[in-house]
Amino acid sequence: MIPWLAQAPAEPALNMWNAPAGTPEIWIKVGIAMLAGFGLLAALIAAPTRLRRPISAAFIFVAGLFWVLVFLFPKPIDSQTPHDQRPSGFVQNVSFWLADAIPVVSNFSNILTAFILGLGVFSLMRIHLMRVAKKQTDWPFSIVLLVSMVAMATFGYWDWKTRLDLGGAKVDEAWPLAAYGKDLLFDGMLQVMEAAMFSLIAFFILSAAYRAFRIRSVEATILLCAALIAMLNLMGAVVVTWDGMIESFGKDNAFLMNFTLSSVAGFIRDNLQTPGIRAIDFGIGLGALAMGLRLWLSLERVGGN
Amino acid sequence: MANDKTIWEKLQAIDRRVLYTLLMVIATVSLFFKVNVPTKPGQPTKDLYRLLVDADALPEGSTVILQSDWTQSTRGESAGQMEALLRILMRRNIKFALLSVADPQAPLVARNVIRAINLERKAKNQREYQVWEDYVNLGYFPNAEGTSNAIAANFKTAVAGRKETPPGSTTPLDVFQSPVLAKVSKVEDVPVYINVTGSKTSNILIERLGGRVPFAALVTGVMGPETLNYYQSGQVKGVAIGLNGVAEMESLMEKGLEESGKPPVQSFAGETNYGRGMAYYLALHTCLVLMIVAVVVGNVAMVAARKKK
Amino acid sequence: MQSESYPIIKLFVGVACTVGLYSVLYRESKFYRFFEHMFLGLAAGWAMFALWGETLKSTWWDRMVGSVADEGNPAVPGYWAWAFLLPIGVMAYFVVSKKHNWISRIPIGIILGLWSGQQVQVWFTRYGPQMQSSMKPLFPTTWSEFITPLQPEAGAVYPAQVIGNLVFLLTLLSAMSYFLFSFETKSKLFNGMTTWGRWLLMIGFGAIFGSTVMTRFTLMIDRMYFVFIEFFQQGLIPLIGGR
Amino acid sequence: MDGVYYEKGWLGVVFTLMVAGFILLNIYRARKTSGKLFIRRIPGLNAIDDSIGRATEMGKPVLMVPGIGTLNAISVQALQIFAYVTKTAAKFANPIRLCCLDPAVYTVAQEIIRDVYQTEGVPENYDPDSVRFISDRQFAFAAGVSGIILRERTAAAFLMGEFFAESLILAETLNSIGAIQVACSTEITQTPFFVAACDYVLIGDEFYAASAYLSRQPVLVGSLVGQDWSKLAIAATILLGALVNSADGLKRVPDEAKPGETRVLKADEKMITNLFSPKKPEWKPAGGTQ
Repeated sequence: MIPWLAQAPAEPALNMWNAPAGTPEIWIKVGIAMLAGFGLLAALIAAPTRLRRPISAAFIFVAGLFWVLVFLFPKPIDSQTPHDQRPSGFVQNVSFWLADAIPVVSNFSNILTAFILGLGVFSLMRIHLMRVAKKQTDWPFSIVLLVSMVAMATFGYWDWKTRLDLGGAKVDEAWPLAAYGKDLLFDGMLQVMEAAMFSLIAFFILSAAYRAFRIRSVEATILLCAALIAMLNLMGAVVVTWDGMIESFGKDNAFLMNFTLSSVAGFIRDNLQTPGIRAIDFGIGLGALAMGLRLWLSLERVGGN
Repeated sequence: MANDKTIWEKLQAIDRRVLYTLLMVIATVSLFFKVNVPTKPGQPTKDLYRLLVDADALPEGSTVILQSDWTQSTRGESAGQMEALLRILMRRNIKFALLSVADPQAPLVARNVIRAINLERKAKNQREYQVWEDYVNLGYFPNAEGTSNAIAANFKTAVAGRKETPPGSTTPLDVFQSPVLAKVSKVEDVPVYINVTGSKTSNILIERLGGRVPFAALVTGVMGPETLNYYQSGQVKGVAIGLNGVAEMESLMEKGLEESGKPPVQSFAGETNYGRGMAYYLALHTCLVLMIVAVVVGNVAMVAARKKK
Repeated sequence: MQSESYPIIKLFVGVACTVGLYSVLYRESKFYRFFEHMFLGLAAGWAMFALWGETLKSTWWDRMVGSVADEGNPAVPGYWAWAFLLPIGVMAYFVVSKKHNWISRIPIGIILGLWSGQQVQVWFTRYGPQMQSSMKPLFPTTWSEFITPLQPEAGAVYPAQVIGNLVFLLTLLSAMSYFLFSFETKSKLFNGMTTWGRWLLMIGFGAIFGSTVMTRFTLMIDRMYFVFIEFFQQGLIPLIGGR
Repeated sequence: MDGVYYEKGWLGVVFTLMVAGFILLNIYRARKTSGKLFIRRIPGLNAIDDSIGRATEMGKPVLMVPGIGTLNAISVQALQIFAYVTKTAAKFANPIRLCCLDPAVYTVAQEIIRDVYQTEGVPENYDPDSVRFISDRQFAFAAGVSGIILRERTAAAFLMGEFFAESLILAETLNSIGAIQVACSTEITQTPFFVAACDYVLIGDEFYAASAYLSRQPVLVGSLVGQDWSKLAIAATILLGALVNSADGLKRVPDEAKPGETRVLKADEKMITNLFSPKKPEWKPAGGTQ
């Protein structure tokens, strides 16, 4: 079947779906495709109101259909079979085509999300530019935000460009200004701040535990005991001491061995925690599947009205 | 007595900031003591160690896929895991193809760890790991689900077009020309698929790989319970969980592994085995003690206060 | 070559950022606000870069226009059909329009559709094995010993294990029964089961809480290591001639 | 099919189709009975109105966070619940803050919230800045939202969706200013923290039940019933499988290795194993071509 999105770059045979890079041909084809796409957009703008729901429903359905087919359609055992050795016939072709298409289709969502990211950044800029313009509370901080945003974007691209032109290895030797800027802003600040924010949880977990783990209700008490055992089992020193004590009573006594901290924690984990998680997980999985079905078949409306 | 009633009530409501300060001080102070805290490796870690070091499970010189999905933000646990893992792989001359799906920075972070371990080997004048010869960096792939799907369906096309520059050369070549991936075209071709992750990419992989290749995971403590779930159902062959996992790995590397009914697994005694794991392990203990004490105090105070009423 | 003084400067800046964010533990202040906004700005700036540099360029543009041959690498033709993704992405921006905001539902719909379809595809891959592994044997195969011996016979199921398996199964079922929403029953057994289910869930939660504490503390310890060992002990003290 | 294809194991396909069937069938049933199917009370949800009411009294905004997942059913589900919350808030002209991490989610949120204000007949009260894109990086997002919480002193907060590590940062920050919190994470690893730090917590798929419970839309109610049927089916399958496995465990077959002796079944000889994880057949391309 037709590799219309380069499903199988294994054989770059030229056909109507592609064109050699750097030639006018590819640019023309891309240009036409873009025009067609925006033509479609224009058509949508003109579309009458009653067609709106069916149109968006159709898009959702087709998008979902791909994965459903991948699931239901017979799958080739070895999707890497060279094309000349592949069995012919409609069913086989379709199944191999699906298998080849997976790596391609997998990218759609995050390409689209990337296009949409502009919206988010735009709203961020709008809010803060307004603040500065209207001198609202904290407007100086909005300036800080905008400046660091511009700085990071600039150095990001600059460094990226230099690496493309000179090659990464050269840049790592020469360390031009771009490299300094990007390294300081990204590695030196952004990444460190993320780690710092992440580590704040340690403090919150302490205060939360101190507040919540009180033997007030049955539930709180159970929570408390389970957590204590789990925490003790995290401390190698404690485990070794406790288990050592047990073993001192009789190393080959199978019954006693059930009371080593690791076995107790293990028992809780395997026979109480695992099934508990699994039960929740079944529910969540079903919920997701059900919601997926409802969205795919447009049974559920996304949005208020 | 009026005033110890107030004490009990005070102890029931210690100010957050007091607890925070205590935690910070205790953690910092413990870092300055170098102690090898004893450990008792759990079965998941033992299985992981066996999977990585046992010659039958992972023959010398074979290639593994190493998916590194962590960055600065989980450095505390993941870095230790990565270091321990790389020490083992390099000592056993296991080639590895490095890739990441979680974060664009992950490959860079991973490369820094490789560099660090290489320096360590250089200092001991052992052979340094060469890019292209011993490992290739396939780089970052956006969209975890999609990539895992693609890799499971067809590894070769999933990572097609990724290039790496052989030493001495200046022109990047297709990674599949390298000694590392020469014999690999689908995931089934590698003896083990390893994932060092700070997020849930391991779950995604497990779902998509569907047991086509033995899967080993080194995950953060948070992901532990979920991953153990898959370990129970045999979808993961071995797991190291969090700092504990690191400390256990490190002591296994020091002492080797003896299990009843299974062949013993070698140790790497005499090498640098204790690393970041042990460096942090004492602090972890003291912090946990603080937490337990805080909880106990809170409860005792509550009960005592009730008694008074 | 990187300048000598750069690493310590970088460390210092990093420490400053860490302290800045930590200050929120005491209270929200202008100091924290400064670093918070800087943080958000840097993140947004990086997003603006990563948008092209790390996503679109490699996963979209290069595939669309292809690449010419250079030493060792064959030319890859471009596939023009990729071009359609741009207009579709642009449709999302119609959300700001009062009149045509419905058009934004098309890219949204495609993303949701793909996700939904995948649910169908992965559901059993994920839950099948979990079901399978929950089917633990409920009859002992041997009565030679009640408690599992330290060297158990291969493939044998001991009475003690069976008890464990029963606990497992009962936990699973009662926990699942807690999540039945559409059944109205006066049956004592069922309601008892759901209550038990909730308590058993709490055990699981407690255990998760406990094991999660490790990660959280470790990351904090790591930050302390960064500030006090990497910066002060290894960076600053040698610099000011201390030893 | 001529040895070219995976024996994917018919069970997976059949089971999935069965579950889908249950859900669709019950949606159909519910539509006929116009949603008059029973749903049990879900405690956390009754708190929604109270907490909004309190926020109104204090004249403080209501905070909503649809998790930090990408655009998928979970975030959409969260937004559906938030639509209900917003409806109530709009009645009292109470300010809201909806903070998003994923730009696509942000897009949907904008549309939904604007819709709500329109259907409530107060489009003029809709403030485009009330739905915000904070950052697409997890911890920058956490820092930003914490900032908003501490500065604007939100009185009520709804944390629902895919939450990861940031869950506790938000929950404790909210707790430190004494805001009422209704929380739920589909990430089981985060639920314990919500349980410890929040006032009301929805566990697991109570989250999916929520919008059915709130809106009583036939489609949602029906699908919820369908999910319950599927849960029962899963439970039954597990019980049955356990019994079959036990029976297989007792079986003994003649041992090939030691003639005259018997042995227990190997894993791949057990019925359940073959049903759930059938072996992948060998196939050489050359042989397979027709």
